[in-house]
Amino acid sequence: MSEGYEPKILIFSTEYISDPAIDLAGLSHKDYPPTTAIIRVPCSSMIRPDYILLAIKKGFDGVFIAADGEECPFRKDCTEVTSARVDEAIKLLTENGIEPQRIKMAAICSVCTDAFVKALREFYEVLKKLGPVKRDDENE
Amino acid sequence: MEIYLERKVKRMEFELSERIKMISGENVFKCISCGRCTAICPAAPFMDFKPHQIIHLVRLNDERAVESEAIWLCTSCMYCSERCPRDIDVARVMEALRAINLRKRKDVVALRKLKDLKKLPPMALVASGRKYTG
Amino acid sequence: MSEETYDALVIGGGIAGIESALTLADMGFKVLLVEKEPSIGGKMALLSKVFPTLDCASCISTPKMASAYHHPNITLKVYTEVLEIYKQGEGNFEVLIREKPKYVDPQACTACTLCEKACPVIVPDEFQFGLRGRKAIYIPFDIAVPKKAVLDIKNCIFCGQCERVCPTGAINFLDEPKEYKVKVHSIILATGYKLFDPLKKPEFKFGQFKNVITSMQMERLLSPTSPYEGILKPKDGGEPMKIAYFLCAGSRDLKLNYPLCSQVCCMYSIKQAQLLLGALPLADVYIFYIDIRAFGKGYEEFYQQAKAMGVNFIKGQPSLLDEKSDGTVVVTYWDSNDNQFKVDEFDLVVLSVGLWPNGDIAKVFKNAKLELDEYGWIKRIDENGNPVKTSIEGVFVAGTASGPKDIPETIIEANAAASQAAKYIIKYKR
Amino acid sequence: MSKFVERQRIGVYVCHCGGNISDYVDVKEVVNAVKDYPGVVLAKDFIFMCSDAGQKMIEEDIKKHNLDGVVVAACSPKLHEMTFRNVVTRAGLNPFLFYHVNIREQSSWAHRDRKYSTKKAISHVLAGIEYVKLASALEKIRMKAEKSVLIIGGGIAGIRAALDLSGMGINVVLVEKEPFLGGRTARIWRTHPNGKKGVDVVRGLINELKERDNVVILTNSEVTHVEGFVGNFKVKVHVNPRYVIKNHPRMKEAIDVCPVTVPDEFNYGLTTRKAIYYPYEGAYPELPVIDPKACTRCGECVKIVGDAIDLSQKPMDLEFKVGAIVVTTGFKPYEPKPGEFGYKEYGNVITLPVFDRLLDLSEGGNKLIYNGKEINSIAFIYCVGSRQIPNGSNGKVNEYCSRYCCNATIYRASQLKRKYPHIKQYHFYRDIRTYGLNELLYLKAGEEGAVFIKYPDEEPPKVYGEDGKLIVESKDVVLGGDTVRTKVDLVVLVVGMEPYDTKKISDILSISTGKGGFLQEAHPKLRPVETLKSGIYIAGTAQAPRTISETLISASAASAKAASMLIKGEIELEPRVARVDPEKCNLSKRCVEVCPTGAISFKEYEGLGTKAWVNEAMCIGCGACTAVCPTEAIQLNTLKTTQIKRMIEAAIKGLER
Repeated sequence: MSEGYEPKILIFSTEYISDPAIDLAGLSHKDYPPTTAIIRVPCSSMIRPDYILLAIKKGFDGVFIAADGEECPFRKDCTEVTSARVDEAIKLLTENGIEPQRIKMAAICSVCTDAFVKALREFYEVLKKLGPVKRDDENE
Repeated sequence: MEIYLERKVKRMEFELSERIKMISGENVFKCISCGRCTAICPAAPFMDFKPHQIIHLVRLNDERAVESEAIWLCTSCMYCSERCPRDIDVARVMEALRAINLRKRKDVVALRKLKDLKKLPPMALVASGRKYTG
Repeated sequence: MSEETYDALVIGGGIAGIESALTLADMGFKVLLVEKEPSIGGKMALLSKVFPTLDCASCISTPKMASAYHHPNITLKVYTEVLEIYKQGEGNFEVLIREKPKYVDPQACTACTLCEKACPVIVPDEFQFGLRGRKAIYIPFDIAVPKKAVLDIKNCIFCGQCERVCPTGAINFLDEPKEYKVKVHSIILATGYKLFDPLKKPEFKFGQFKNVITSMQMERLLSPTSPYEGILKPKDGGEPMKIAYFLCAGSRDLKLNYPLCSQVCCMYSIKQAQLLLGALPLADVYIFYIDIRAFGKGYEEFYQQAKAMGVNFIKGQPSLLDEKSDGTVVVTYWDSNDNQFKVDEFDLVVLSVGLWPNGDIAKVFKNAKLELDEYGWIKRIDENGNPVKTSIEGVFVAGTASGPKDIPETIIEANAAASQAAKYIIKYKR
Repeated sequence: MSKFVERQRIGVYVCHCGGNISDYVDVKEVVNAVKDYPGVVLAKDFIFMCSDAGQKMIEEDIKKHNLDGVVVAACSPKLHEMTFRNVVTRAGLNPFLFYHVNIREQSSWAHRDRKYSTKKAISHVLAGIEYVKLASALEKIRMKAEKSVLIIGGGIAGIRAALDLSGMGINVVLVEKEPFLGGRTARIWRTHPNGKKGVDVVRGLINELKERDNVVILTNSEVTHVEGFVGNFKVKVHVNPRYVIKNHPRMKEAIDVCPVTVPDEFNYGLTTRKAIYYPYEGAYPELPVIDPKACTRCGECVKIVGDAIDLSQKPMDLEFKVGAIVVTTGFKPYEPKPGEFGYKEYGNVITLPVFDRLLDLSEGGNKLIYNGKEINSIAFIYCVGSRQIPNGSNGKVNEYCSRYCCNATIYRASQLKRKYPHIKQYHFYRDIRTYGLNELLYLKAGEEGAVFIKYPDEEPPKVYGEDGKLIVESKDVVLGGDTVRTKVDLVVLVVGMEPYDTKKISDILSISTGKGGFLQEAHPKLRPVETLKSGIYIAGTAQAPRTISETLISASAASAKAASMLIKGEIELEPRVARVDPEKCNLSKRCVEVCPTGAISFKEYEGLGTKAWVNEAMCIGCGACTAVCPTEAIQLNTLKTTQIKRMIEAAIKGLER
C-alpha cells in the first residue's frame, strides 16, 4: 500500500511573500513533490481551520501553510494569529480522528526557495510515514 | 608668525603637541586611534607604548611620550605613515620626539637594558645606533 | 517626431527612484522612470536581509519593483541612459535619452531562459559580484523586473544558438540604440552610489588573497538567492569557521582623499555577523572597528544584541595581512580591549567597503550647473531649509545620490523629493 | 444578502508559453479535462496567450460568446495578471471576474514528470474555474476626503510639512502648544553646515509660510480629541488665550513697563523675561504673549496699548474636519538626574542645550563667561542619557543612541574654536558617531586641536570638585585603561533626546509608541512615515532622534504621503475588503479582536439590531476576520470562504485524476 503511496498536499501560499518564493522554486527547477496544489490567499491569517479539515476529508493527505512570518505586509502579529488558527485546526483534526501531523506551517520569505523546498520535502516524508488518511467511505 | 613661535620655543612654554607640530609639521589631533600604525609596526611588539598610543600621549600633553622607550625602537621604516588613514606621518612624530630628547642632550636607550634584545629586528638596532649620534 | 511629455523624470531605478516614482504616480502625476541597468531594484534587490529588523530585503523591494512596473502612471525604461538635459525656463526640461539595444524584443520575451541555457559564452556575473558566471544572453537576476533577457553584445560570439532556441523569435541581432527627446516638468535624481573598489587599497590584499572578499559579495553569499547556496570560502569551497570584518575599508581615509564615513558599513557588518552566526553556528566573527556607528532607530539595540550573541568587537584595525598556503589569512592587530598585540588566523576576511559617489550625472546638465560637493556627491544647497533641493531649481535629489544613507533614510528622502517635485510641478506646469 | 447566481459562461485559456508550459504540461489534456466542466462554455489553448493575437482572441471570445468569467492558465500572476485584467476590462467584463492560474512557475517548471505536472495544472485550473464561478464584480471603493491636514507641532518639522502640503493645494491647520512657532530649533546657537543661527533657520521657513493663504496657525493650542478615520477626521482643538489681541506701535513700551520678572525658559533660566514677552527677536507670531501664571493683572501694559491687550480673554474650543493628520511633536532634551556627572552638584556642570544658549547669549564678546567666571577649558561628556546600560536597578534607561549629539557637539567644538581659540576642549566619548558627510566635522575638530578621549562603555567618567576647580577623571581606552585627569572650568553634558509627551498624543490618536517611547512607524522601510492607523503620519524627532535636515526630510516625506492620499479630494481604495452579512452575524466579536486596524465596529442594522460592521476605509483586506467568524458572516469580497472551499474540492479532483 505505502509503496506507491504519494501523499497529496494542499499548499496555502500568500500573494506577496510566499507565492513569489514558490514561483522562484519552480524557476530554479528545485525539485519538490509534484502531488501538490497551491491556493494563494492575501495573508495566512485568513485560513480557517475548517478549510484544513475539509481538504483532508476531501482527499488531501496534508496541508502546508507557507506563511509570511515577519515579512507579512498586512500585520506584524501574522505569525501569532496564523499559529492560533493552526492550533484550532489541530484541535479540529484531532476531534475528527485525524493525525495533527497532517498540518504544517512554515514561514517562507519571498526568496526563501530552499526553506520552502526543504520544509515541503520533510512534510512529504512525514505524510508518507503516516500513510493514507482513514476516511469514511462516504467521503471517498 | 615665525618670530612668535621662536620666542615661545626658547621659553619652553609650549605644549607637547605644539612642539611636535613645530618640529615635524604633523598635527596629532587628527588621529582617530584606529591602530593601523601599530598593527603594521615591526617594532611595536617590543614597545612600551605603541605608535598610536604615543600619538595619543602627545595629544594629551603627557611627558611619557618623550620619555618612552618606544621612540628609540622606531626604525623609521615609515610603514605607519604609509598606513595612516588620517595622513599623519607617525614616523616624523617619532623623530620629533627623539629630537626633543636629543636637544636636551638626553640619550635614553641603553641597549643592554633592553628586554628581548635578541628578538628585536636588526634594523631596530641599527636605527637606534644611528640615533645616538644625533 | 512628436515629443512625449511627463510630469516628472526620475533618474535611477533603485529603491529611491522607485519610491519617488510611486509616490508621484500615486498623486496622479505621469512619471518617466529611467534605469541604466536591465532591471530596476538597484543595490537593495541584491541584499540579503536588512538591519535592524532583519527583514528580508527582497520582501521589501520586490513588491515595490512590481508596482512600479505595473503602475498606470509610470513609464519604465530600463537599459536606458539620460544623455543630455536642457532646462528651458522653470517647469520645462528637455531630455535626450537613449535606450541601449537589448537585442531581445521585450514584448516577445517570456523569460523562459532557453537562450541562457543555449548560450556557450560565460562571463563573470556583475549582479553576483563576480562570484559566479553568467551567459552572454541573460536575465539579470532571479527577481529582476522586468524579467526579460538581455544580450550582452560585447561578449557575444554571434553563434546564433539563442536565436535558434528562442520559441518566440525575440532575438534580434540588428537591434539598434534608440535616441529620442522627451519633455518633463521636473527631475528627481536617484542615481545612487557605487561601491568602493578595494583594489585601490592594496594593503587589504583584495584580489591577491582569495579569501579576502567584499561585504557585498558576502551579502550575496548570505542571501537566499546565493550563488553558492551557502557561505563558502572562495579559495577551497570550505566553510569558514573564523571570519573577520574590516570596517572603514574605503571610508574615513585621507590617503584615498575620501575622509567621509559611509554610514552603513558598521550596521551591515553587524547584521552580516548576526546572520553568519545563524548560518554557521560554530563560527567566530570578529569585527575590527574604529568607532561603531549604530546611530539610527533601533541600531544601538541591534549592536548590543550582536555583542550578546557573541560577535567579537575589537577596537583597533589591522593593516598587516599574510596568507598561508591553505588560504588562511594571518592578521596582526592591536586589541585595545585586552591591551594586547595579537596575531590571529582567519578563514575569511570581509572588507566592509564604503559607499562612493556616482557623480557622472552632473555632466548631462548642459545649460545649468548641477553642483557637487568636493567628493562628488550631489550637493544639497539648502540643507536646513529644503534638504532635497539641488543647485538647479526643479531638480531634486533622493537617496544616496547626495551622500551615504541607510535604507529607511533613503526611502524617506525619496518621498521628500517627491513632495518637492509635486509642489514644483503644480507651481510651474502650464 | 442577495442570492448569488453562479457564473455559467466561463472561458478557459491555457497558454503553451511556446513550450515552456507545453513541454512539461500536456496542454491539450488540460483543455480536455476542463472543457466539459460545469460552467465552462469554452476552453482553448494557444501558443502565446500574452501575445497580441492571444489577447485579441480572448477579447473577441468574451464579446462573441458573452462570457461572464475568464480563467487564464499561464505564467506567474506577478508577470501577466495585469495584462489579462486589462484585456478583460477592454472587452467590457469586470476585471474581478478573471482569475490568473499559474501553471508555469508552479507546475511545468517545478516538476520534471509530465504526468504529474499535467495533473497539477488541471488541479489549479479547476480551482480557478471554481473561483470565477463565485466571483463578484467589484469596483474600486471611492470615498470623499477632506482636502485638509492637521499638523500637530509647530517646530521645523511641522512648519516644513505645512509648507509642502499647502504648496500642493491642501489646506493646513497647524497646532502648536507653545505661544510661538519654531520649537527646539530656535534655541540652537549655530547649525551645521553653514553656521546659520537656529532662529534664522526657523525664520527662513516662516517667511515662506507667511505667503501661504491656506494655512491656519493656532499657537498656544492643544489637540484634545480626534475621531473618525482617513479622509474624515473630526478634531477638537483647545486654544488658550494669548491676551494680546493685536499689534500696537507702542507694544515695546508695554513690555518694558511690566513689573514682573521671571526666569526665561527659552534660555533655560540664564536670563529673565517679563510676564508679557517675546522669546526672541523676530519670533512668530509677531505678537507678544502674556504668561498667565506670572501676570499679576496689574494692568500697566493695558494703560499703554489699550485694547490691543484683553486680560479677560477666554480659552476657545474649535472643531475641524481634516482628511489626514501629521504628528510632529518633537523631543525634549534628557534631564540628567541630580548627581549624574556632578549635575546640580557643581554649578559649572551644564547640559548641551543650556551651553548652546550660553554661547548664543555671549555672541557679543570674545570671552565666554559662566557663573561670573571666564571659561578657559571645557570637558564634554558624551552619551549622557543615551546608550545607557540597564543594570536592573536604575529604572527607565534610554538604551538607544540619540544620533544628533556627536555631530552637534563636534560642530560646536569647531565653532567654539573659531570664536574662542584659547579654550581647551576635551571630549570624553564612547564612539564618535559622525556618520556620513558629518565625518568632515570630526576631521575638522580634530585638526583644530580638540582632544578626544574614549572612555570604556561600562565605566563613564567621574566629575568632582577640587580646590574650586572641576576635575573630570576617566579611563582611557587607547592607553589601555590608564586614568586620565583633567581640570576644567566647565563640564558640558551632551544629553540625548527623549520623546516629548508622546504618551498623550498616542492616546488621543490611538497610535502606538515603540522602544524608548518614540512614535512607532508602520514599517521602518515599507512605510517609514506612516502609522498603523491609516491617514495618520509621523515625522521629525517624535519618531526617532534626528538632525535638522533629517527632520525636514521626514516632514516632507510625511507630506508626500498625506498628499498622495488626499490630493484628488477622494480616496480610492482597493475593493479587497471584508464585508459583514448582518443576517448571519451572531455577535461573537472574534472579528473585532483579530482585526489589526480596528476597522470592525458595531452598527445598528434596520430590523436586525446591532451587528458587526466593517469600515471599508480602514480595512486592509488581510482576511483574518474571515478565519475566526463562527458563522462565516464576514467575508473577504475577493476571496469568500465558499470560494476557497470550492477551490479545495476542485483542486483535489485535479490531482486525483
